[in-house]
Amino acid sequence: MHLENTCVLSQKALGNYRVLELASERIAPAVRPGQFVHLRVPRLADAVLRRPLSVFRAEADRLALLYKPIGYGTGALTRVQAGDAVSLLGPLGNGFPVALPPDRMPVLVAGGYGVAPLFLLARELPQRGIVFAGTASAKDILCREDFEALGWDYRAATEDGTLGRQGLVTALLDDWMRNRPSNLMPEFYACGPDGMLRAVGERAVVGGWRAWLSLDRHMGCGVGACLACVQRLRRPEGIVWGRVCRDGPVFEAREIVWDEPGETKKEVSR
Amino acid sequence: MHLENTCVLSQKALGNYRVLELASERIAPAVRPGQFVHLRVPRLADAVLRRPLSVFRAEADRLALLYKPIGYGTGALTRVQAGDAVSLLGPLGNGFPVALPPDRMPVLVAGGYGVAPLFLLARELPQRGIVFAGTASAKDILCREDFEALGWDYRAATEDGTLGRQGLVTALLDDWMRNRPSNLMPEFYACGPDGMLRAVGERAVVGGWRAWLSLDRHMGCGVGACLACVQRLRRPEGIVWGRVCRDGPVFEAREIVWDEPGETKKEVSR
Amino acid sequence: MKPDLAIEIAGIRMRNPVMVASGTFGYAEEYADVIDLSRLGAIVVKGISLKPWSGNPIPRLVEVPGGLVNAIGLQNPGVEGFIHQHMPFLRTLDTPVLVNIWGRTAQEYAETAARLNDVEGVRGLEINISCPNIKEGGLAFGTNPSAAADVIRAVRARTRLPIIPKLSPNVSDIRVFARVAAEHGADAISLINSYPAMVIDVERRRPALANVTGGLSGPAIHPIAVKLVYEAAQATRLPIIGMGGISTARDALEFIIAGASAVAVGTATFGDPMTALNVIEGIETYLSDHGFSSASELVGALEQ
Amino acid sequence: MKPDLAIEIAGIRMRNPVMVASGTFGYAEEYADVIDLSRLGAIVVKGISLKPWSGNPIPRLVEVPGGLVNAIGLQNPGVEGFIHQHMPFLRTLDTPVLVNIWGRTAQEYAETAARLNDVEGVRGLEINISCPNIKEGGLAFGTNPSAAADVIRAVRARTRLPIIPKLSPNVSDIRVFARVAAEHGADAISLINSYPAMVIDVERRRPALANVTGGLSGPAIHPIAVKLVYEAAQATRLPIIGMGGISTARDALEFIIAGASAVAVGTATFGDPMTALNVIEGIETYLSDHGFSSASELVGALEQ
Ligand SMILES: Cc1cc2nc3c(=O)[nH]c(=O)nc-3n(C[C@H](O)[C@H](O)[C@H](O)COP(=O)(O)OP(=O)(O)OC[C@H]3O[C@@H](n4cnc5c(N)ncnc54)[C@H](O)[C@@H]3O)c2cc1C
Ligand SMILES: Cc1cc2nc3c(=O)[nH]c(=O)nc-3n(C[C@H](O)[C@H](O)[C@H](O)COP(=O)(O)OP(=O)(O)OC[C@H]3O[C@@H](n4cnc5c(N)ncnc54)[C@H](O)[C@@H]3O)c2cc1C
Ligand SMILES: Cc1cc2nc3c(=O)[nH]c(=O)nc-3n(C[C@H](O)[C@H](O)[C@H](O)COP(=O)(O)O)c2cc1C
Ligand SMILES: Cc1cc2nc3c(=O)[nH]c(=O)nc-3n(C[C@H](O)[C@H](O)[C@H](O)COP(=O)(O)O)c2cc1C
Ligand code: FES
Ligand code: FES
Repeated sequence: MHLENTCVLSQKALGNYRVLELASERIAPAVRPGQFVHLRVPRLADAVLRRPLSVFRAEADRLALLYKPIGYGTGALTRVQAGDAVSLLGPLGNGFPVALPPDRMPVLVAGGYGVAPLFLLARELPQRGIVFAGTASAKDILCREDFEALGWDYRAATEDGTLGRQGLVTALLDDWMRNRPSNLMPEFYACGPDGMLRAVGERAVVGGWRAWLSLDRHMGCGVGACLACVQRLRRPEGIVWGRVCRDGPVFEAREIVWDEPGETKKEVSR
Repeated sequence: MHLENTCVLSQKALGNYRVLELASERIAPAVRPGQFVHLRVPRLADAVLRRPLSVFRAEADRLALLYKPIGYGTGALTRVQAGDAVSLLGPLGNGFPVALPPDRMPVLVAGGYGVAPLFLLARELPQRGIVFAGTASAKDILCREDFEALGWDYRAATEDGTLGRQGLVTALLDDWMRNRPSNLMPEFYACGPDGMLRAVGERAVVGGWRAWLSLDRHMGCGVGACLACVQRLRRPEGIVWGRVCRDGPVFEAREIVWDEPGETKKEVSR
Repeated sequence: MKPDLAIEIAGIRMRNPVMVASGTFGYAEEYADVIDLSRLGAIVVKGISLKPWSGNPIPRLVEVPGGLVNAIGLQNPGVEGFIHQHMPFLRTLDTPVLVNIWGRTAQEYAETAARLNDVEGVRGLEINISCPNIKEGGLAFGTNPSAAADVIRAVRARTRLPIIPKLSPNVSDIRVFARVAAEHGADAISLINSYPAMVIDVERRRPALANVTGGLSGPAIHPIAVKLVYEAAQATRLPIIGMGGISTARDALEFIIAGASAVAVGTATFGDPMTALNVIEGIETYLSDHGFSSASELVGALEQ
Repeated sequence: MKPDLAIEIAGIRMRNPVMVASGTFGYAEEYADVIDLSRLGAIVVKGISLKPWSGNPIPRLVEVPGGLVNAIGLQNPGVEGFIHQHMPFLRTLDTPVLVNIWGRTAQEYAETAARLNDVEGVRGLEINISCPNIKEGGLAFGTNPSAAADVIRAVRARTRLPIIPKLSPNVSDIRVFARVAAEHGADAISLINSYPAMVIDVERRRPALANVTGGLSGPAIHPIAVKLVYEAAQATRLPIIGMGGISTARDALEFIIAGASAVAVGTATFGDPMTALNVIEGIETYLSDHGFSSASELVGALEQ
């Protein structure tokens, strides 16, 4: 983990998203797929927190972030320009496991910005597979060509039907699962909203496969110190709090104890 | 008084100062010399107050401010660029009286940014006279050519001696006063630090002349509502609080009740 | 259909729930050039006392991140001066005018209230028992339940106008003071006043304010104020006027959802005089967008 | 000549007066990669209780202008868990470690304190009687002088370590609590904890935090904290650790000039992990620039 003053190389629109490229000598070369950086939005004097963003691309001396301007911080981030200094803390989190037995087929499921960490993963997994990307609308469907250029099969679903199948990405996934060759052993990697992750996880558990789910939780410190980003996990010693920023953001589906509707008291054994 | 969204036309350095030119259709044509605007520094989310700045130049559809970046707000103001929107409240305050009997000679005394309101005044006074400008150093001496082009005699004093006479501007003024033609009747107009204003005012009172002093006080609202910027004044009804933003910033020397060192309780009759 | 913004508090009908807070809007005439005063829900004027009061020496105000600390010290021309100098203008407005009053003794409060009783154009009294900036009275009443009760009772005895005690945030349990207000005849309560605070000029190693301490207002105190309004709303059925750090409609909506029937905009007016009007528009938009037919439906609409 | 930054508080010698605040620095190992821990004045670890405690549901934290509101709810592995999981690392540091403790009864505080008595590497106890985020205990002790006295006395009776009660800002008169601390055997006091606050998600009309209310920290509370430290310093000769909203050296200097012997950086570490180190440097520069030969000379150096 480093605290690095990076320099903005470029910022470009990509559909409804933006790609921010930063010169980074210390963080970039250390990044593994699924890890994130905690970014301080410059000149936002009244914002005390950094913003967590997954690493989308990483090279020896630069990295790129793919983000959607959805609020105060990401909105202000659109105004940074080439040459601006941006402080990053990273790489943070555990990231996705990249070792994969040769008989497994990687199945990536991305909701919204979830393509960012999965794209980095797609480059590093030992075998190619299939990507399911689900978003609100065609303008949110990202990186199709990039995945295809890497040899991945890319399928899209949009909620408004403007591109690919209309509906949720999990429906698309289910269709494909039903028709897949019976000897195909999927290994899931997913990043997106909780509902989607949970659905992917359930399918994996039912089928007896593994699903690596990257959670999105509001964060304070990003390094495990503040205990803001906790998630209940099933561990040998009982139900425990994991810190999404440090123990995650990636957990295997079986570990995650999802909240049940109406549940208020969260029991954990320590 | 208007609340106007103005548009930055240009921003340029001038010595240690900056000149900010703004397109203004409502405020600019209404400005009188010595009035000021209350400016909201854009994108300074944690600053709740505007900043008062004197109008330096005003035309039918534009005005210019001359300011020194000395702190948080003025520092951030240096980053605004042509095309940015800047909210102004103005014109504010009473301004200098411009009617002047023909037998009087206007004597302007400027400390620091004080040249800004005095330059606007210099254009509008019925007769020309002499300007004394005092600053820390040569780089702060502003607008000499502009005053001279208008027909004013311009004399400078710098504290470090890098330009004009070394020392305080009041010393320069005193020299001149000693040697002036005895029939010359000065009328003083001054803007600068309290010490300078007080010195000018004392000379005027002793000599039986008038001195119009523009005060600088920290402000909240700028319109007379918050009572932050008060100054004790001598009025027929007794000692009263005047509001520098609304009743001033210009007061005649005899009106002002200066604070005495060590004085803590400020008695006013209402 | 446009939602109905009108509300009634303490018998005072307002066209919308957005007021301007005492001390930040002078006597309204100061802002008349730039704001259409007839669009405001109500106007609360600067605190008035029985006799003229000269307030504190300068500096009286200092900016801090997300707010300002003021120690104006309640300068005002006294109730007579106020009536003669300012009521003629205020009376011309068709926006309800509330007079904020303070005193050094319960007696002074009561006499000031009595003097305003029959003054045409005065629609209600906000009783400032929470000013952090004067030693005589002010905060001392606001942090002691029995002193607060004395003031409220004394004022109640001498006025027919609606009375709205303005509570201090500087207490461990706001519910106690909300209940005291209700028991002693208040028609509504206002909260919060600015929070006791201090700024030091480190270069000179002196307090930044001549009065040494002052009151913090502005966005910085908003989450504190929302909490106090929420708690007060649990403790009393009196209508609540919520304030503290409102600069957007969302800030105001938080108060209303927490239980305030109306809100007041203070410090934000200095930065943007249009704040109160923008807040009104924002509330209207929110109500339409979320299917509320009136502002009062939203009062206390917090789900848990 | 370089000014001498070293100070001694409650018998604990620190190389400089800048600590990191409880709950914002975990157990220090979390920041070990990016900060040279040996440069800090002292480290205060996350609040520890007798038994493991699971804290509040999420969301536990929400950002507001100039700060954040947290309701972590004191999650911790209990004193045994702490000793086994975290002390081995903390013991390797040559920076003094203070353990922040809390309980639901005075008895629990005392037992936790007693357990830490002979734990190598623990240099002092900060007694949290001011957490706004748990119903059991916490704030209830911090806003009631006799409950505060009970806790302090109980802890004092069971430990040989220096004890530092951490006061709540949510009281009308902080001096009362400063005196209570002094009378019942405290070696120093810390202030302030975060301020009770609430944020409402207006879209969903629900509290933004699962716990409904939380504690406001960050720059927003700085002027409030300075005022309280100043007042406490007038009321007691106990050394004071000042905190609340420090993000620059100037913020820290205000506390010191107001009377704090040391300061702690909390929330600002999240935005910039280097804050504490920058504050140390800034204090050093200030001392040299202003002709002070030591940090302790500046304590309480306010002129009036
Ligand atoms: C591990 C991780 C990786 C992420 N990677 C990406 C990415 O690659 N691209 C991308 O577009 N987004 C990503 N996000 C989400 C991103 O962090 C939020 O969109 C961002 O924080 C929103 O900030 P804001 O100031 O614009 O929103 P606001 O709502 O104005 O922010 C208010 C506060 O809420 C927090 N917040 C709001 N939304 C989220 C959210 N969805 N997740 C976490 N915190 C939130 C903010 O950080 C801030 O503290 C990631 C989140 C996590 C936890
Ligand atoms: C009527 C009037 C006219 C002025 N005209 C000019 C001008 O033409 N050119 C120019 O350079 N300056 C002028 N000033 C001074 C200018 O307002 C301050 O330099 C400016 O407010 C500093 O803001 P800051 O945020 O950079 O300083 P900071 O010190 O960071 O500001 C903190 C607070 O203090 C206030 N403040 C700080 N210094 C002053 C000051 N000297 N006067 C008033 N408030 C201050 C700020 O407004 C702000 O509220 C004028 C002041 C007044 C009252
Ligand atoms: C400059 C100033 C003067 C104030 N004067 C008064 C006053 O006279 N009487 C009063 O009850 N409150 C007074 N207040 C408090 C405000 O009415 C309001 O309660 C407080 O500022 C919180 O709201 P805000 O954060 O929106 O400003 C004053 C506040 C400020 C900033
Ligand atoms: C996320 C978080 C967790 C905290 N946990 C504790 C705690 O366990 N015990 C405690 O005494 N104070 C705790 N605090 C309070 C801080 O130690 C500090 O008193 C407060 O945040 C004010 O300082 P700041 O504004 O610099 O953050 C916590 C604060 C935050 C923001
Ligand atoms: S964000 Fe602080 S522990 Fe995860
Ligand atoms: S600045 Fe508000 S009265 Fe002058």
